[in-house]
Amino acid sequence: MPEINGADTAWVLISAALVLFMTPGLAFFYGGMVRSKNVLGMLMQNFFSMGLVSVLWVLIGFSLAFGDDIGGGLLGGFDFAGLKDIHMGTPLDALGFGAPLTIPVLLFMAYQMMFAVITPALITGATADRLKFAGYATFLGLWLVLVYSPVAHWVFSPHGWLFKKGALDFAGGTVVHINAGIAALAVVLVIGKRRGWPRDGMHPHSLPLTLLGTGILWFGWFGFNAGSSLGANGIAAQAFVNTHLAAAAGMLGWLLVERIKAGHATTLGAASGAVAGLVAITPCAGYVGGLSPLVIGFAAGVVCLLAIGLKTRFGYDDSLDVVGVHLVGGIIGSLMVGLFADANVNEGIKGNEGLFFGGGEGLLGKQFLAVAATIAFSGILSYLLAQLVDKTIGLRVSEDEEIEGLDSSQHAETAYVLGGIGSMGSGGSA
Amino acid sequence: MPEINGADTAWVLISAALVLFMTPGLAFFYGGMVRSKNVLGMLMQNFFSMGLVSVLWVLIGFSLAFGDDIGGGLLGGFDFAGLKDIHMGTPLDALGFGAPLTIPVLLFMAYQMMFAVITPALITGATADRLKFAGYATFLGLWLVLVYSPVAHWVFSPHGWLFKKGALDFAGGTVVHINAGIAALAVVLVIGKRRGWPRDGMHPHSLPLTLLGTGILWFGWFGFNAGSSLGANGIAAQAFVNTHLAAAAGMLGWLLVERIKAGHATTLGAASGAVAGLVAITPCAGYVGGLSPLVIGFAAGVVCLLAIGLKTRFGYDDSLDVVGVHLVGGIIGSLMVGLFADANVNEGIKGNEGLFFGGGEGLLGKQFLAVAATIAFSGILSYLLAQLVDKTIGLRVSEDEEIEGLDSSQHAETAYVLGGIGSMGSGGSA
Amino acid sequence: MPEINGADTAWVLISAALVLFMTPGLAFFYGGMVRSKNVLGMLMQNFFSMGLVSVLWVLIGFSLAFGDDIGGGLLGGFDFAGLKDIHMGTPLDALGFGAPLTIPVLLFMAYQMMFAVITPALITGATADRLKFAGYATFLGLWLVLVYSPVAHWVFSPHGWLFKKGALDFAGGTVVHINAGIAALAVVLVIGKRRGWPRDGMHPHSLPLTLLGTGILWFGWFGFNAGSSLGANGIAAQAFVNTHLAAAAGMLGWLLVERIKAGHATTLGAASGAVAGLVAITPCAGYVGGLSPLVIGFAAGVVCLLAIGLKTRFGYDDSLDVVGVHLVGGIIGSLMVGLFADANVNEGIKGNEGLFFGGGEGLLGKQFLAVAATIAFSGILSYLLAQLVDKTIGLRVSEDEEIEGLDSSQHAETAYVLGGIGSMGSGGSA
Amino acid sequence: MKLVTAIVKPFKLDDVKNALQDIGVNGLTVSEVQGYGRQRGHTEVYRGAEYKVDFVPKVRLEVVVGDADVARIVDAIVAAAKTDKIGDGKVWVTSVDDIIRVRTGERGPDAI
Amino acid sequence: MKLVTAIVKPFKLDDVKNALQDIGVNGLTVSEVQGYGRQRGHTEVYRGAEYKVDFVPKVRLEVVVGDADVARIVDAIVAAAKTDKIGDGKVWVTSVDDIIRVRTGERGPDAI
Amino acid sequence: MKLVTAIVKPFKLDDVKNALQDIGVNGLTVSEVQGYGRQRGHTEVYRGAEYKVDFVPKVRLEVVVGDADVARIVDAIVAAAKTDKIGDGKVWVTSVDDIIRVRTGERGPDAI
Ligand SMILES: Nc1ncnc2c1ncn2[C@@H]1O[C@H](COP(=O)(O)OP(=O)(O)O)[C@@H](O)[C@H]1O
Ligand SMILES: Nc1ncnc2c1ncn2[C@@H]1O[C@H](COP(=O)(O)OP(=O)(O)O)[C@@H](O)[C@H]1O
Ligand SMILES: Nc1ncnc2c1ncn2[C@@H]1O[C@H](COP(=O)(O)OP(=O)(O)O)[C@@H](O)[C@H]1O
Repeated sequence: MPEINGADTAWVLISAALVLFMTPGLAFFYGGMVRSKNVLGMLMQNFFSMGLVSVLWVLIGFSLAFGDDIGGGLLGGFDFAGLKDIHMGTPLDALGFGAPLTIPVLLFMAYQMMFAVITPALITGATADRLKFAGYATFLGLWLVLVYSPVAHWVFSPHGWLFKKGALDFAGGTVVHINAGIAALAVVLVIGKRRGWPRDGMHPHSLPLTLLGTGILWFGWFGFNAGSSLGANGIAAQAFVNTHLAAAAGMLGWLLVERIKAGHATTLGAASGAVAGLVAITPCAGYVGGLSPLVIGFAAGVVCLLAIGLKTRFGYDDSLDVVGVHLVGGIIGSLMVGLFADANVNEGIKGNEGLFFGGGEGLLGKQFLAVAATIAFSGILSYLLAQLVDKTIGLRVSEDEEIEGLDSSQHAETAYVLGGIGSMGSGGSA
Repeated sequence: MPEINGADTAWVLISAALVLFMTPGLAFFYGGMVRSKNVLGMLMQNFFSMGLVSVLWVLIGFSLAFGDDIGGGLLGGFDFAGLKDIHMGTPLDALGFGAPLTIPVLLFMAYQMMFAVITPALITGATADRLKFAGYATFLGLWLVLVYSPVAHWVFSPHGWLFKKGALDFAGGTVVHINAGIAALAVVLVIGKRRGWPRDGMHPHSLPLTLLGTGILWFGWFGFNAGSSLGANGIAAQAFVNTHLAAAAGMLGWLLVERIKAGHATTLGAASGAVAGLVAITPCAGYVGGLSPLVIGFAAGVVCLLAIGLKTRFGYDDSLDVVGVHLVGGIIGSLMVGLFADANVNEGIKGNEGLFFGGGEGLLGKQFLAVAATIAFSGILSYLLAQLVDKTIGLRVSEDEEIEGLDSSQHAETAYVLGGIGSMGSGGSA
Repeated sequence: MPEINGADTAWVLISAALVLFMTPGLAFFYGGMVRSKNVLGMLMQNFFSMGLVSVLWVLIGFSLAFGDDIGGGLLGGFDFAGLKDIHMGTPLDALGFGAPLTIPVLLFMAYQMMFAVITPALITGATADRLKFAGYATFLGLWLVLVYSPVAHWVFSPHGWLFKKGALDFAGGTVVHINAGIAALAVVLVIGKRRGWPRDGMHPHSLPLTLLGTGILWFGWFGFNAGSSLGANGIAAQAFVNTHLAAAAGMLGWLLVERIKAGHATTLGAASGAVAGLVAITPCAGYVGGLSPLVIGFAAGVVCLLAIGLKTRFGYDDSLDVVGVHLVGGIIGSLMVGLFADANVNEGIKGNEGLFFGGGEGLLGKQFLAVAATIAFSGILSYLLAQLVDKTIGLRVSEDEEIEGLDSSQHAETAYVLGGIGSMGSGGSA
Repeated sequence: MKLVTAIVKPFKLDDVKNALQDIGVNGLTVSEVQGYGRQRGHTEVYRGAEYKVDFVPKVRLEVVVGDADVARIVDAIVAAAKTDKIGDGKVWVTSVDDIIRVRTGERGPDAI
Repeated sequence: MKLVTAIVKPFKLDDVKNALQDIGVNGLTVSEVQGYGRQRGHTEVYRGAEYKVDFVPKVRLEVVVGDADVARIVDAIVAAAKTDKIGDGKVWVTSVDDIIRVRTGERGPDAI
Repeated sequence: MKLVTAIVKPFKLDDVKNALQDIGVNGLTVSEVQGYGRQRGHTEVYRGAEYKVDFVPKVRLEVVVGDADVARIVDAIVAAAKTDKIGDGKVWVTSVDDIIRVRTGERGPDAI
């Protein structure tokens, strides 16, 4: 009977903590980019996901994603709803992976929970400054259960149809980034642009806050990618190296183009390029080696920056460029797997190598399929959910509330009171 | 002869680092809530604990807490003062736990040191904006040695009377939260209210800073609770899951009541509710399972918010609600152990289960005892120590210093110089 | 054939992540101390090192540092350039250490990469507010390859001449701190003082940001020092304890002198003293025990504060005191090894103990040699490189750009837009 | 010469600035202020308790203009800043004895 | 009409505002300023060195009032802002030619 | 009495303050403002796109002085603030009816 491996458990424990830490990191990354009257609204949308999604995940999400298949590899059943059968005693082979887990199944559930928390949070960058909180909260819950869980089942569950097909996604290029990226586009099409966009500048209110978020994201991403090996082993080390190098190369790629295009290398560019590289390497992390991560990251840095131009061309207000960075970066990475996947790095994929490493177009085709399926499913369903919420509860604030800012209109708070005046509120009735 | 387990050591090493990181997190959590003229004073009080308490811990605190009992399970002796007999060669069974440690005793000492650092720091939230630094520093040192170490001995040391009685406190519900919470009340009663409270608003000067602190605290709490299993094992995984779920449920509980009560869900509410849930789950983390953490966390979120109203009713200025969150949350959690402790989660407690899991009122009674004893001892002694310091060195700043703010009056610094003017200081004599 | 140890791998994986996290921490530590018009310039210089240095490290730096010796223990060869022979299959004894590694060689490379990233970043504190970005980027790349890699080879590589001589540097007292500290002095002598120094005050623009950096640095330093044991073992535990105690004692030492000297204990002093202690303990971390770290840290806190006075006396503008803290602190620590190194802590140094622990002056002499060699080599070469870059690309901004600030002049950005006005930029042409 | 001082809603600043540009004003100074008036401040929630904040963020414009231009400029500001909602603000006019351009030392109307 | 400008200590703003409210002033504008005067600034410590900061944070109030009310209002401000400690501040009065309420276009006293 | 208002470049504040100190001015009030004028704002880059920022940070000084001192003080400010580069700023003078020192209630010149 398989045993829990302490070292693997230690590594996944800290990895899960690191992934959880990414959501506050994302909140600051985004929060620094919005105007000061909307920063709390942004932070709240992200932190709230840590609350609502976590609860929904144990009640139903995990079961739909990793429960026994209800047919066609499309969705899991209710076997694990409310953590039924998920406890300290759960046998390590309960989830049906080829090899039994070497960590407690409960820990695997927790690790996956952190992915579920951050994925919908990614969307909030596109919808910055105009979401009604009640509408957002509703959309968040619905999206997690109806969009995230199924896609996670397809790709991450051994019963999932894409998993079975042999499409590769090491840590969430499709499930996390493409999924959130296309959903972001869908929601933006429903709610429309920010008042004044693109005429007004809407400069980031605190780039140091954005860089703080970047630092936390980079740090946490090691848990996200290297943790996905589910063990403290060589693949974890390789994924660790790939993650870091792709972030570094992404930064350099973005800054290079920015310097050529606009004459300056910016701190926001450094941050954005690093994130683009991290997004692109996510699906590849445990499958590629050597200098491949430099190519993948650099490409992502360059292409994502150029992709951002699309929003002005087509006139959709993807406010903080979730489409440009996560959708485009996720696609780049998912396809790169089809080119750079190397069986010398991960013998598990022998016979399923990338085009440049002895494989044929086979893997590349599967990757295309995975990308297309995720875009189609998530795009359509997210659009419908956004419409539903918008027509009922309402997904966007009124113009007056938007002018006033989300902090005050949605949360009755002020982010910064640095001088003496603002703090002179009086009264107070507990 | 027992051997060090590498995996357990790796997990406790990182856990100790995570717990240390919580103190800066706490500093930002509190620091963001005070007015901008007092933020450095708050940060300093917390960071200073990392300095003074650490040194006192190795010189004497650890020995009083974990040294051989001097009688009645009330206090440890001087065996380990100045790290005597605590080094790389210390036998793993040196502390007298039922089973020998699987990590270096030196590491256990360090892990416990981080708890000693953050516990008195918790108090500073209640006394915000008015502590004289010299007085605070003195109180901090005295409290650590005379209050914290004894209580830690009672509960965490195998020789402690509450430990022997079978009262359960997985990671510090009594030792950390109730202990600090009641001490906070005691000190507040000694120093009195902030000038202008409750008439003036005193809005938080930077809620993003508070949310940063929240993110760090949540992240670090995994080390605090899951690390308390002292190994990379199933109980660590369970404690990890419980910690996260309680935080999530605490957030939802608080926000729900806030929305009903005041019409808005606030970011500070999300942060506060999460912390309330984390506080309550602390004593339960390694003893409960299933959906219990959701119940415990949710209850904490709701009750703590309501408990905050008490300060205005009774007129004590617990400025940042240490009583409402840590004392009340700590009591909730400590009693919940008596209800939800489950031997299927932790076989170590077989025969000592909670009321809902096959046990009788036995455990609940012990928990009541532990709560009462901690409140009585810490409350009285903290009050006397605060009086002593106040009468001698002085524990509170003058009215002029309070108006000027702690940053300038106590530390001769200014927190923020964002425009050009303030930075025009001249001279400078090294 | 040697096997990878999972526990050691888990610990070094997270340690590498912690060390990476230190560079953003350093960015905030420094960034908070500069004026608000230069904060992005500072953050950028640090984050950019995460990009450029990482790429250079895998392309050439690692090979020059850890490749087979090209003679005299002075420099490594090109064996590992472009990660040649560094992959998942690399035998654990490939680097020629006395005992084979117990972690993937790829991971060792990554762990060392993080050291390479932060070392040149340390320099930016001395050159604050006046570096031209293009010049900095060039200097950064040249310095990493021509200065850092050789010194790392001398001390960290088993082929290095200082390593062979038996000079001890557990985690980088010479390679990291003295190396960066003396380079900082050299560059400052080339570029000269900030406009207005020392007449104008130039107060830190955000001490909370500096304290955030301090918290991250302290947290990350556990990975830096305890991770340098390359395993989850007793030495890691000892290094962990030493690191924390030295930071604590450093804080107390600095604050004590500050209080005596200037009448106030400041938050910046607490932060600076802790860092001084951390710097000094770095070379000692795995070699000393007992209360030695308290002595080492305290000494560093006191001496570094006094050493800062030198810059005004001698008139070099070491803006954020890299010389005073890292050079001086690094020297203190490197020499302290010669006094406090204890074979009971680390049997690997039997016969090479410190003066106070049964050794003769032998080790102390070697430490002097290591310090002197590093100062001479790095000082001279850094000076020449700075001159080269200054004469060609230019290393310093124009006076107008300096007055305007680096954020605007170098990166075309504004750090903070807290009110409504600044954000009223118009246009926008993607 | 006159000094025209206007207190307007922050999100109207851009419109006001453009309106003034259009009628040939080529200099002005703005600052952030807090206003108290008929437009009541908002309510904030702090840990379940409600607080009234009396002040509302406003922007303050100062434009020194020649006597002849005062009327046109005041009208332009009023037209651009108007939302017909309470709190739109005030514009007041005071007399300026003299004005100097620092760079050139020019005085009076030429210095504007 | 007159413009009453007052420079007071920040912690007195609330008292001053309430005092003005009590005598029927229903509008004013405040801003944060730094003052230099007889009240010397404080000393700051930066890495063991001491620096003198010359400026002291103050709050600036502007109230446009009818000529008849000037005296009462000035007295109210002075009474409320007084701490008898150096640095209490100044109040000065200047003449206003005209004032317009943006929302309604009302002019003169009615616009106040 | 007169109120001298000056808009100058932030990095010149120290020089201006010292110049005024030297000629015996022992009180003034400064605030941070944003200026729009002939000196064009700078261009910022945001994710590869360029944006024009119209406003330039300036510092605003207010000094109430006796009629006799106006000329000297204006000259001192102009001399100290001058860089001969566009954007050096303006100085304007308005009349003050009365000034009161809060602490003492002194009025007129004595209150300055
Ligand atoms: N008497 C006054 N003196 C100076 N500023 C005033 C005065 N009255 C109003 N203000 C400013 O004008 C702003 C708008 O005034 P308010 O009474 O709220 O609305 P409205 O002008 O539409 O009646 C206030 O926030 C305040 O800044
Ligand atoms: N001549 C002046 N012009 C403008 N503001 C002044 C003048 N003198 C003083 N002030 C303002 O009044 C504040 C208080 O003045 P100060 O001389 O410090 O105390 P006091 O008014 O009690 O004598 C100063 O900080 C400054 O903001
Ligand atoms: N008519 C005006 N009214 C008020 N402030 C003005 C006016 N014209 C210029 N200013 C202020 O003076 C500053 C400098 O003016 P600018 O035209 O840029 O340069 P210069 O004064 O050298 O011609 C501006 O930034 C603005 O703050």
